Amino acid sequence: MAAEGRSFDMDELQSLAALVNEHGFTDFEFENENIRVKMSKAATVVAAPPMIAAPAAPVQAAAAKPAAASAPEVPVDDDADLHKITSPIVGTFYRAPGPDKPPYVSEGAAVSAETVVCIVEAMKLMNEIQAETSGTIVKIYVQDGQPVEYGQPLFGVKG
Amino acid sequence: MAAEGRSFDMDELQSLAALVNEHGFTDFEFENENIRVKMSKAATVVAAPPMIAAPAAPVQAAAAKPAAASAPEVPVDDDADLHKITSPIVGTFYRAPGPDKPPYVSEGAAVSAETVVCIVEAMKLMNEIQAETSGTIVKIYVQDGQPVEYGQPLFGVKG
Amino acid sequence: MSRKIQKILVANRGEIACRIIWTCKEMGIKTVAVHSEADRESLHVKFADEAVCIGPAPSAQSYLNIPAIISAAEITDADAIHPGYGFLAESATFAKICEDCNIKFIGPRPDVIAMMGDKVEARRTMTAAGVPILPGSPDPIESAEEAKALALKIGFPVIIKAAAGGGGRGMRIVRSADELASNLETAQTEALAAFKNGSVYIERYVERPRHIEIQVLADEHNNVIHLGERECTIQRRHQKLLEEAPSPAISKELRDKMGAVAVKACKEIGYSSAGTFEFLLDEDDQFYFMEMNTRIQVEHPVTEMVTLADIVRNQIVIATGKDVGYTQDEVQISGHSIECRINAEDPVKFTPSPGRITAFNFPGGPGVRVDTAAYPGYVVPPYYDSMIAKLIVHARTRELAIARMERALEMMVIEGIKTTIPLHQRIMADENFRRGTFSTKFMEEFKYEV
Amino acid sequence: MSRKIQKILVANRGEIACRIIWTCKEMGIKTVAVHSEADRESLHVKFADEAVCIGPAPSAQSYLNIPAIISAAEITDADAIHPGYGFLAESATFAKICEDCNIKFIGPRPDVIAMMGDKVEARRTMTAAGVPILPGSPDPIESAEEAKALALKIGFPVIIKAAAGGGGRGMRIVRSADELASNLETAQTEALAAFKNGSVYIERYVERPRHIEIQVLADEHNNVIHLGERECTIQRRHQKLLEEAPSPAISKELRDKMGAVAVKACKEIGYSSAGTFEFLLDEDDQFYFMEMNTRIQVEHPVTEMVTLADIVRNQIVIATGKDVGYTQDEVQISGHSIECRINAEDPVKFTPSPGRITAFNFPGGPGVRVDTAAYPGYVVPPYYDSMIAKLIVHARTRELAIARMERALEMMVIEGIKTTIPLHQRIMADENFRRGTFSTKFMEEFKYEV
Repeated sequence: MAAEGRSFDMDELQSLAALVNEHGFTDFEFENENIRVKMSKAATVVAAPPMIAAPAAPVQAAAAKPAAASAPEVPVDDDADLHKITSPIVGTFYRAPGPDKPPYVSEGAAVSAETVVCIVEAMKLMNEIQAETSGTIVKIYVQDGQPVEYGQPLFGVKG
Repeated sequence: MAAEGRSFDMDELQSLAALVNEHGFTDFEFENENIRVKMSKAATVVAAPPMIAAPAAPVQAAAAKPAAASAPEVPVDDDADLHKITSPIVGTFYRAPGPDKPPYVSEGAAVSAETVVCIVEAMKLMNEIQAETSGTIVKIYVQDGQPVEYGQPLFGVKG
Repeated sequence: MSRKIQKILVANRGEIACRIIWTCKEMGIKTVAVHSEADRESLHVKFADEAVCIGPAPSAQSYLNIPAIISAAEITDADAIHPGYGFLAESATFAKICEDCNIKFIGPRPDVIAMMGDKVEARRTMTAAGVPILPGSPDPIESAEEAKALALKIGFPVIIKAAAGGGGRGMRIVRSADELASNLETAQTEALAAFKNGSVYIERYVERPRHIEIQVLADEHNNVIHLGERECTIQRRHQKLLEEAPSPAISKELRDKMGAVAVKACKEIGYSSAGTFEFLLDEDDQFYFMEMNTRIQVEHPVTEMVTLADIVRNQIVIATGKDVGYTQDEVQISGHSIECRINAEDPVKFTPSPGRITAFNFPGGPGVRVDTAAYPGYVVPPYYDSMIAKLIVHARTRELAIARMERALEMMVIEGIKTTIPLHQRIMADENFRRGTFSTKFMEEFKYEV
Repeated sequence: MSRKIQKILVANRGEIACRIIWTCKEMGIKTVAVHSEADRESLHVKFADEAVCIGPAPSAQSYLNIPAIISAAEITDADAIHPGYGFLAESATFAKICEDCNIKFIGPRPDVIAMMGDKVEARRTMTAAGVPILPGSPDPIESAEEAKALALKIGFPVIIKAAAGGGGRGMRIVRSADELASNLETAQTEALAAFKNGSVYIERYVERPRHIEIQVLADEHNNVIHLGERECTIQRRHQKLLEEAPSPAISKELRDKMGAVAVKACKEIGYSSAGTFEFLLDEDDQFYFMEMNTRIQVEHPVTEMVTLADIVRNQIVIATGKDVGYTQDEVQISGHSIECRINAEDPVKFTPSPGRITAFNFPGGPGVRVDTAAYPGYVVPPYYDSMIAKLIVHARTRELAIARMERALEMMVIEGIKTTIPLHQRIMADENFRRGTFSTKFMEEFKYEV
């Protein structure tokens, strides 16, 4: 509880900070009914990586989710400046409403928030995915018919 | 083998150094019939301590060997400038040749290499320990009758 | 009917997901891990052959998200789903959807799950199958005469409980017929005052019950065996803290008797897969059905240790339509096993302690097993169950198993978060625990001294 | 006579020192670790109650330094010393000095150690005790007639060996009497040329021998039991790589027979403590004594897994003068166990690979045991044996144990140094290994394919 008349108790915070320092933590979070504290530090030396083997066999869906199944790495994102439209569900990605139909969008297409950009099929249901942003499609990350997981980037959009 | 006309092979050493760096070793020793190499580095961040509990019960001989049984720490040596006479054997430390006799040396005593400074009793044998250095005794680290381990500092000597 | 299972999607997280993946590896079956965004760095994700992110951290949107899990099975061509425990493991709906999508649900049929999930229906079915049920009236008692007749029939002591209530109000323990009428009146008055409903009912009161469960294995061809009992009496607020096999309270005769009851019931309801019958055991060796768990239990390892069974393997073999593979005679109970649940919790206050594990020493040596998804550097997320590891020991006798557990708890050094290791160390040292003389009241009576 | 053992000095390092300390903890016995300067950060030092540095890194000045070890026991008031294996474990001198210093040496009497350490004496004693020995002449053969008479007596095939030699020179395998005379002459000529000594001798030749050992437990009251056999055939240059219990080559009858021979021999020589009889087994189930190890073996865990014995505990109990504590009838062999020795070595060239272990994943789950003194960050010193861990599995059958070992080897991730894990993975996949049809020639015939 904060001392009278203050919005927080400096002593408490100082003892927390001392604890974090003493143990050399790089991340520290604490939460109870009264307070929530988060402290982070850049580690000057990277600790030994988590002692894990990468998956033994290349995964079938590997192409669809490179970051998910491989060892923890900081992925280099060449498209860091782009807004990503991500898949809100797990399923199969389709660029067009049907096999003989033209794709909803292609590179260079202008989209607004309501523009349908693709379909993700899940449990036999065709789910239309909207852009939820406006701009120009500059990248398409997923091949037609490829499986996608939750949160997987589908399109890169320049605002 | 060193390259012709040189006392060592710089390329070999550089590749060793690169190996040590690459693997982040803080200590590296290598020896074969041709060469002996030792490389050390101060770790910039102490890695998570080896995941070990300190000994559950304080050890009987604990006073005699503070560094041996506790978690790895860099001990602060206030006497870093002193030369240490260490015990060459495991046993019981005696300052005098008999219970009613005066100690071999006391603080302030001048010693030479052959000066007997104490006895370490091991397996009922009284082993006279020589100073093996010359100078003035300025510290005595061990109490009379106390057990000592191999390499334990007994006396601090100022040259 | 025999089906091929070549790839299993594990619809769970944490240690049980790892546990299932280990057995799949041993069987040469490919695995698909599903995970929330919070579990990207989990061991189950790393050791599976494939992994699919199925949603954000909250369980409702990930581990309980049926369409996402089914879709994950479809895009990875998994032909079966193992639900583990918790989450969707006892969802008849999920099992039915799997069936409809032509994905084998590794567990019993949906109708059996549904039946056992309904307490009234389960009680009725079990009674019909000859399984003893705690005597009592589920219907309200109106008069002192009715109460007396019932109490004499079920035997003293009895407990009067408020139909609408809980928390001790409107509750009376009655040890003789003389005390019944007055207690009934008090209970009704209290119930009315507390819950605005004076209805009460009467049930046999078990003074110091133990919680004993029987592990069964049943295949689709009505072969059923049991693997003996587990002692699960030590609980806190109905959460098991540690379990043992065998129980120090169970004789060979009682084990055979309880096992036979469970096996017979399985045959009558056409159960298939692994399952657990939970019983209340009184001090006179009478046992009463409480519920059936139609899934793998957290505490299954203690049974594995003393029988050498691999219960996850049994489940998968049964799911392919094959025979369970052993006869009752081949089941031998060897030695004694104890499991301590290591939770990321304050060992005194039981408040959760999520965060980064900075050091993790894995105890090894004879008779020590650890089931965990944690590792040094792992961050225990705040979204899920607090259990981070199960520490299991096996030794020739209960006394040796306790000594081994004490050694293993000392060696299991976890830093960075608080855990229940110190609590288990104090339970191991407790005289009642060591004697094996405890009831479900153990934790209420237990003093945690720091 | 019963003695109290309250504090044990462990005169060893690495995994076996930890192993001994674990059991001492379970028995409530205090421990003293001794260590060289190179082993300050070792686990055995950290988990012992006390630790004493006994010398610099080289073994001769530390782990083989008898005065330092005895002094360490004296300054810490240890009342017993456990020698582990290697170093001083089979030094009769050390055992005698312990005795003289009134410190209980945990092992057999010094005279028994000395007798078994002398091959000629051991062979003589065992023959007298009715233990079968490989038939042959330790004395040189002079004439073709003498050779023929002997060969006919011991049976073909026989091997002619140079008395002074080794490395195949002056060595001839003879499969019939016809071939004997000419081969004898050639062998004598070769031996003379190679070693300037034409003496040769003849022994039964075992085409495809297996190396089988019997674990015995004997107390000071002449109670002796055996815990069955271990299969130790897979060796490289007489170094065991992996071991199993039971052996796929041993029937119940043969086990009982070999066990009975070992038990009888122990009784006749007044053996006490744990011990191991090493036998050569031929393809006709004939077995021949090779040597007796009067200490705990590296591979003792496979026996512990299938019998639930704690052999270190047995040794300590016997050392207190108590009875061994079980009868032969109480020893049951359950399931199958395999141990892989994980060495810090190149898995193809077997060159040592000391250094810092940067990552170390400890495999868990059902039926997996790890005995190790290593941990993430541990530096494997270059001064000692390269074995850094023993990975042991237990399952219902040999086939399931192999599958479990494959899973455990995959999960046992060690980074920073090279290990023999990939070698063991290839052995597990080898058809001859899987069939159990192998001899001591396995590694010569084995192709390591990368």
